[in-house]
Amino acid sequence: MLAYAIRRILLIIPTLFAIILVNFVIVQAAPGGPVDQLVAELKGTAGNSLQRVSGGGGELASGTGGTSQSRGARGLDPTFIAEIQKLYGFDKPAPERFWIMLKNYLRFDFGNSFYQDRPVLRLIADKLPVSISLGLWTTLIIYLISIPLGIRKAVRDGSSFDIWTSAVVIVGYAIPGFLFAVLLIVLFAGGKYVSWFPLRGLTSDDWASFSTLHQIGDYFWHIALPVLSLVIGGFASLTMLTKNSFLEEINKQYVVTARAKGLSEGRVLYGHVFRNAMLLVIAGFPAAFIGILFTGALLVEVIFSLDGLGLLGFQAAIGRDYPIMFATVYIYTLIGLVLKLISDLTYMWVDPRIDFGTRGS
Amino acid sequence: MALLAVKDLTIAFSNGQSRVDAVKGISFEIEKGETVALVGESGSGKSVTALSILQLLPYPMASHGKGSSIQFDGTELIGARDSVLRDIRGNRIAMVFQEPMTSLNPLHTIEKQITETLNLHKGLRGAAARARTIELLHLVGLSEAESRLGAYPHQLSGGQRQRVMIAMALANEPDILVADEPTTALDVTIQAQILKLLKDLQARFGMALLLITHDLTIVRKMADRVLVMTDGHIVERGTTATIFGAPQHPYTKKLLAAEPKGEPQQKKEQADVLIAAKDMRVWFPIKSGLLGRTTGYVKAVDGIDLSLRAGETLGIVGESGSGKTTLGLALLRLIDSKGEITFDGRRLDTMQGKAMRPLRREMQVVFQDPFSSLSPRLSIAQIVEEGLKVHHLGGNAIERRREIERVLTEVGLDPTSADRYPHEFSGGQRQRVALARALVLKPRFLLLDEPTSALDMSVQAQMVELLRDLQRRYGLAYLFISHDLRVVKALAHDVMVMKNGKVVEHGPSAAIFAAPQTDYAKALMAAAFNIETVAS
Amino acid sequence: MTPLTQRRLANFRANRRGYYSLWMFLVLFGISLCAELLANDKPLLVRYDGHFYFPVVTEYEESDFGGDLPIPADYRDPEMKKKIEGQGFILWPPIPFADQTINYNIPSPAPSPPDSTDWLGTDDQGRDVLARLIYGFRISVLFGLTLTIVSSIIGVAAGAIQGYYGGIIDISFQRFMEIWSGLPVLYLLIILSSIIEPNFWWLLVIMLLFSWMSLVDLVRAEFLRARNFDYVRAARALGVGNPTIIWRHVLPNAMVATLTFLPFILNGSITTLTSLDFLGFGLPPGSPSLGELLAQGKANLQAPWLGLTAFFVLAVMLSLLIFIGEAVRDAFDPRKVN
Amino acid sequence: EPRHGLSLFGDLKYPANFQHFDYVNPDAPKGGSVKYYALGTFDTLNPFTLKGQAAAGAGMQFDTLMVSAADEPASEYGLVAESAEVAPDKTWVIYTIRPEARFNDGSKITTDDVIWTFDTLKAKGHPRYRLYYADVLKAEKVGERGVKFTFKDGENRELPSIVGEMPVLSKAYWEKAGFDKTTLDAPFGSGAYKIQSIDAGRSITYQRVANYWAKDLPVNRGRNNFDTIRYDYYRDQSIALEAFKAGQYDIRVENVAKNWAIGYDSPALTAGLIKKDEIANQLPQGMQGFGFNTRPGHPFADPRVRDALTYLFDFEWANKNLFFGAYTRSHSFFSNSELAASGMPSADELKILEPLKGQIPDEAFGKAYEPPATDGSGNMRDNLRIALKLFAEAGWSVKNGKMVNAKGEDFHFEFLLNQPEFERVVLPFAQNLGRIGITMKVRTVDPAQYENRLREFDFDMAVVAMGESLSPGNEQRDYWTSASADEPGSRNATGLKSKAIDGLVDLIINAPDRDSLVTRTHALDRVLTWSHIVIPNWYLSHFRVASWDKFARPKVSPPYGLDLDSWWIVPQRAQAVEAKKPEVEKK
Ligand SMILES: Nc1ncnc2c1ncn2[C@@H]1O[C@H](COP(=O)(O)OP(=O)(O)OP(=O)(O)O)[C@@H](O)[C@H]1O
Ligand SMILES: Nc1ncnc2c1ncn2[C@@H]1O[C@H](COP(=O)(O)OP(=O)(O)OP(=O)(O)O)[C@@H](O)[C@H]1O
Ligand SMILES: [Mg+2]
Ligand SMILES: [Mg+2]
Repeated sequence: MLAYAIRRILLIIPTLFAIILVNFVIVQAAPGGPVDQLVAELKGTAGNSLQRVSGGGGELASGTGGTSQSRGARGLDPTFIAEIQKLYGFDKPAPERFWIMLKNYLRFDFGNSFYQDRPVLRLIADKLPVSISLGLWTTLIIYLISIPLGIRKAVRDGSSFDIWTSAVVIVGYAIPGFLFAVLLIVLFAGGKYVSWFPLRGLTSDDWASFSTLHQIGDYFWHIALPVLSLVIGGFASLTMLTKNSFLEEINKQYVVTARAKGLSEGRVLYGHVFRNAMLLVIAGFPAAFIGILFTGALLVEVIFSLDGLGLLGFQAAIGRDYPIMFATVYIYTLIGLVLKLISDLTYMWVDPRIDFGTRGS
Repeated sequence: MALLAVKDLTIAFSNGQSRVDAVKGISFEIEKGETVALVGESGSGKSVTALSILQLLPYPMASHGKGSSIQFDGTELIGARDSVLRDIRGNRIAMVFQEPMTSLNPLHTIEKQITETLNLHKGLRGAAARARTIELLHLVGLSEAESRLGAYPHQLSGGQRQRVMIAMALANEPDILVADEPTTALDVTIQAQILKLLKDLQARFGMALLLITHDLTIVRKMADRVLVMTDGHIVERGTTATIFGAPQHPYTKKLLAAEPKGEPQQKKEQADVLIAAKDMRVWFPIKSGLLGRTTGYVKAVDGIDLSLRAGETLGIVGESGSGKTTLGLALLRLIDSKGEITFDGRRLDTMQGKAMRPLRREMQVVFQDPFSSLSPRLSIAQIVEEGLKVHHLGGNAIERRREIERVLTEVGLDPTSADRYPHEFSGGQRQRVALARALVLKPRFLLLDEPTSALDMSVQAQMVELLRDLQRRYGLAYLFISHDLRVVKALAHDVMVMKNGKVVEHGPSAAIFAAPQTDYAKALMAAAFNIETVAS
Repeated sequence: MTPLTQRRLANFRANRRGYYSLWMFLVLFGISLCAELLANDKPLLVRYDGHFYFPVVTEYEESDFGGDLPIPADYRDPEMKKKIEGQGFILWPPIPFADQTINYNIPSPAPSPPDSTDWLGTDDQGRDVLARLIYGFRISVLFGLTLTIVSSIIGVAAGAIQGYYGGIIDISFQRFMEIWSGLPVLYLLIILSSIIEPNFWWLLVIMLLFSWMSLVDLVRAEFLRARNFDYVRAARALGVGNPTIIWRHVLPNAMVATLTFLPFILNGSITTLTSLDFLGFGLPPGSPSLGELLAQGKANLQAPWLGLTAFFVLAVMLSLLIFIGEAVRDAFDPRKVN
Repeated sequence: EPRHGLSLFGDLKYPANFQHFDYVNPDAPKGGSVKYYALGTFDTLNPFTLKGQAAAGAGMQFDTLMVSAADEPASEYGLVAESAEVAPDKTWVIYTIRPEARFNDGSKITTDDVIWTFDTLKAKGHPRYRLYYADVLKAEKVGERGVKFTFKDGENRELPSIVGEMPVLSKAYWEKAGFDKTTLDAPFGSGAYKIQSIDAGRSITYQRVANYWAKDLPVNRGRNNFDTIRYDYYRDQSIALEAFKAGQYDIRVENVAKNWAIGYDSPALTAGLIKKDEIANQLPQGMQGFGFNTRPGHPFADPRVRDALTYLFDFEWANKNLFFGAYTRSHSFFSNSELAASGMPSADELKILEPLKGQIPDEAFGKAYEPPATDGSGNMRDNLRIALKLFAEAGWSVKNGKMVNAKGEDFHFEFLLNQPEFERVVLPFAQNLGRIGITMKVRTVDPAQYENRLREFDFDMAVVAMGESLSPGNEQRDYWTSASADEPGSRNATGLKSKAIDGLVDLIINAPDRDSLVTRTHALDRVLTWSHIVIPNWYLSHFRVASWDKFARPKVSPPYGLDLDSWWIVPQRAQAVEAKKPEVEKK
């Protein structure tokens, strides 16, 4: 097992290299780059990248009206464009740029964003509170509700409890997250109905001046709606997975043995069936968490005006902010690879019969 | 008032399609301190009766008839509330399941499984619980108990698992112990030890014992009263002496008469060596720590040579955990091993997986734990048919079906139940399914790992007869692993005695049975002998 | 039919919810398959000047009905309508709009609320929501079903092979998948969309390239566990080949994740379809799909009938699929009690 | 000679001793606070560099040399500069700094600061400045308080005013703080407001400078009335709208017709707490339209085909059913301004056009262009008929439901979009085209790719927007000339190539005075519109401003801008709003 773990850790290196290389090549091969982006901005034709998700662009294309914009509308001569290219380091050939990047990455130096004059790591660190808040609470709530619910549904398979809970979680899942988020805002934070919850941000403006208790309260008050809108769709699959996994196990002989010991139903389920049934769920936990942390929350971040990693990554991708993109790919991949290793090792911990040796000859 | 009173108990199973009446109205009582033996045909409903006492049947599928009643100490158990049952289960009534292999939680260490009961009913925790666990394991004859506490069920031999099961049941010194074939996987020495332990407990605490077994020797030795079941009815009851002395019912008579008898037929000396092994070794690493470093080995098979000719039977006996199963599986290359294996002149140990496949037809196996060796989602017809399909035998589907039904009948199963899932059978029936699966291929070499442990005497005799017949007709070679020395005696030409992964004695069976050389073999024979003396 | 199959069927049927769900799903899908007869801007039948015409099947010129322009007849054109009805009659489908038909006579600016002509209102371009729903359901379900089935087959196979064989196959395939999933899909799409013009089949292929991975890890975990079971060893002792062991012995006992996630994958693929739109890689703009309806719902909060319709259809579909999935699970559960 | 203001054409509306602009209330009460919203986020308070996204309103902190008047087309009056002197040949301008000009830390604004600002902006500032000041060769001190900006040549009349818009930064401060990095430390400038507090990325609050040196200058009188100005950041437009209705901020300029029509419905609106104002302006709206790529390889070389397609865009229906009737159809490239041609050409215009006869469409000599109209019912048989006729003239006819030419090739093209919102406008158009057998595919792509394809002119049809200022000049070259047609990235997206137009553009650039500029622009407009290079879209001739009813604004609205700085708070009304808010909310 140790040997296996070491081998896997070593394999991370070539994997990571390959991913970075592939990303580097493909991303730069895509039409449109930061230079186009800047040119569009200078010409006044650039749209807001968020418009894509947030909508709300008008019927008037950007570029009409106003005086000052049209002044910049003079032709951009090629030397000027060359200058911008140099600004972004595109005057060097791609292999050289890749080589430099690689060297820096080994030292965990990810450079600065093209558009925001800050180290990428700092940017990422800045977004972590939001992402972790959303990810942590969402994951926690989903797991804490779905698993017991799934178990209960398995025990009472086919009962009316089973049916109506299925209906509820399915409806929750089918509600499009962003619609729900907007709905929550309109209902509970907009001007039309009630304004019980804040519209934006992770904390109040004067948060720093609150007492600790008040601060905690304020924090939860702020994340209540975002977390709710993330959570609502998350129950269904996990609940159903738990239910089905349990149904698979619940009739096995060892469960009868456990009952014969006089264990309460709860202890039979949680003490005995759980571990057997939960291989998938437990092993999937790290991946699920990282998914929610890094990708799942874009729309919710946008709608609740929260600055998280989802938004950062999306804007970087749309705006072709290569340093952020590559750095996030690098970091996420690294975390992902490590998590995958951990989850594989979890398999062995959950079920000692599992190994990764060759079989089938 | 009786401690346990079963009245008009009926049990039926329905699976939507069909309905099986497993128990058709039985009544019996057990008094404090009494041992009642429940004997009978395989599939007659013994196990389900036992299960129904603790209300452990798969309920909506299983059901009790109207007038059924099970009263324990005045409490009605059928339909009792969960809390009532919980108090009784594992505490006042404990149970040893028929198939210990599948009855343990595969993901819990044996320590955890035993301490759990202690903790639950006695509130024992930590060191106290651990000490008691070790004590229990010693009591049931698991010698290196301390070092095996952290083992998972799959790391134990069949007999070891069975003893864990017994230890678990005895942990709380119950008022009634329902023991369903508690010693099938145990060698005679250990068996004797366990039986003695049970007697002890009965004497000390007045524990009542409902003993379900096929082993009439044990019944004779242990039971105060005997109930004989067949086809869901209790057909005869009485004190042990009367039943054995003057059986009334034809079935009882048949049962008592049906001891496996006879001798293996003369072997043909000139036959070729079919399977041979040289210096076989199987060492299981013992891992410890979070990173799983190997700190030692369980030398399950440690340098064993053997050879077996066509038409011959080699019996392997030896203490539980001595490596018999491991040796057998290694021989068939179902687990990795070191050492040379030849089959029919061909080296198996160096052979690639694909090349092995055609050979599999010629070498078959009946696993010690039939239940877990049957795919849970296949019907037994499919299970038996599979080998035929894989090796393109048996013609078309209709012919194959005929063949399946023939084999099933041969092993004494009702062909109309061929479309049921394995879990819908009794232990003995499953064992015969496993045998049918092997036999249908007409192999040349057959590894039989405790193939008769769950069979009642009459069926057992029938099976022995069948095996002998096949050997005579087709020159089959058997590697026969069993604790039941009488069956070994009835079948084996040669006998190999194993202990701790090594062979301690090897020779013609007549010689070994008559005059064992080593102390270990002597003890083994003596134990078997001893029980017999008790009986007679 | 073997008795076992009969028993499974009976088990399936015994799960009433699942059984009826299957029927309902089939009926809905069947209806959407004949969308053209149900919702169309071409009449089913026209009688003009003593002759019968079948515009749903054949395209007629305006001149066939006395129109003056040399173009295909547009039966919704008031002038054409008048011409034809003067000398015959028009038999319209129950919903006289096709997916792309614009209802020019909406009472209020689009999206207009439900009324007697547009039963579910119109979308933000004045198109009948019900008509689009019928067509969109067809595209979405066809797309989703194909994608789900194919990607599940690939994913399950990949997971099964990795988990069952383990060792070097597992290790190398896993690394391959890590790299593959590390591909910048967004950019691949952008590159692709600058080379090819996306359509239904391209989209299917592209999505397939990545969607198959969702099940692999789960199936692999199940196989890693199940390959140790005794019955697998028993099958090997019978001489059963590895593929058969995988298929017959391990897979049926390692289907929990797959069976659970299939409905979700299907639903997911319906919505991802829209997220591709903005990259210029969705279905061509204007194509009806449930995802597009959802997007409209988001952009037009003031028109709840859009979002609600999409939500309702998705919820119903997901429920049906999950219930069907449960019934299938029951059918294959040997210990299932009805 | 030095003057108190600058105008492109010499005449200034306000005399040297003017007291205040006409569009302010000089007695507007000061005080109160106002909240605006901003979209996205910010990460720097330095708005002058490429790096980072500057906070909204960051420019308010920095006074410029001159301030433009919102009621004159192209005039600026001195702020930091006391006077400006433009060389007769327009090759330089000298700004004289006011002696009393101060930064907010009390230090004097010197010529040094101005020169340093210019050099720094050009060298290290946002590339935009390099573009603006490309033809400004140098800035140097002349005399005691003068700074002379020398231009490459006198060709660009606008350069003096462009330089006049330059902010003046404190050399001492920025040299210490470092100019070219992003910062969240509040810088100091010389403006009316300074930063009070920031909450990085979420909101920024400005505070009126109490002893602002220029508060009594005529250009500032009656303006800068709020004590504090705050911008709250939102990521999502629709949420921002909700926030407005919830009273989270005060004033909002709306750019979506649908929102304007129904998006503000709320108890507060019903109760009259929210006011919706449409404030008319005369800002030239340029031209937005579906641009034809007339280059070879695209099917739009023939102007008759382009004309025909124009008949198939049903603006009236779209305006009624998609835009709530909010927009006006564009019929000129200089809509909503005096620069737009109208009626029959005047004699002066004819004088310009006459020599070009034969090179320009004949219609240019007739009435000004009016795009084809419909009755808005969606029934457009008449237009179809005309379009078919035009197509027939161009050699296209409908066969088997397809528009084909003599060679049997069918007519199809792609519409390239980057704003998904436009699909609803474009798709009905595609339907109309479909009726006469033309296939128009719509492709929506991501912005970077869109920009890239537009730069390479790799599109058939796209939404083009040509912004125009009140004083068209050099930029017209980039818009219309043959040279720019082949230059990747130019704004001549449609690929216009005409000697005649090249000449007209030169005439405009060299216009000696305002009148001739207007005449020449009319002439160009006539030629452009009749060349059918776009299917004209629409424009909006007013600002849509929604506000909570706490504000008052001057009686006169400036025609060329929305000067929110001249609004003020009416305390009683503010109190009334606050008092009624909770009550309305309950409902
Ligand atoms: N779940 C079930 N569904 C249907 N039939 C069942 C089920 N479980 C047991 N049976 C049937 O009930 C009968 C009694 O089974 P039981 O296990 O009690 O037999 P047994 O007397 O213990 O036999 P053995 O000695 O072989 O263990 C058998 O015929 C068996 O096939
Ligand atoms: N996977 C394993 N890991 C570690 N130890 C194992 C493993 N499998 C078996 N053993 C050990 O190897 C020894 C031999 O086991 P085996 O099953 O061969 O015994 P056996 O002779 O068949 O016993 P029984 O009669 O009880 O079935 C036992 O001590 C057992 O605990
Ligand atoms: Mg039994
Ligand atoms: Mg064994």
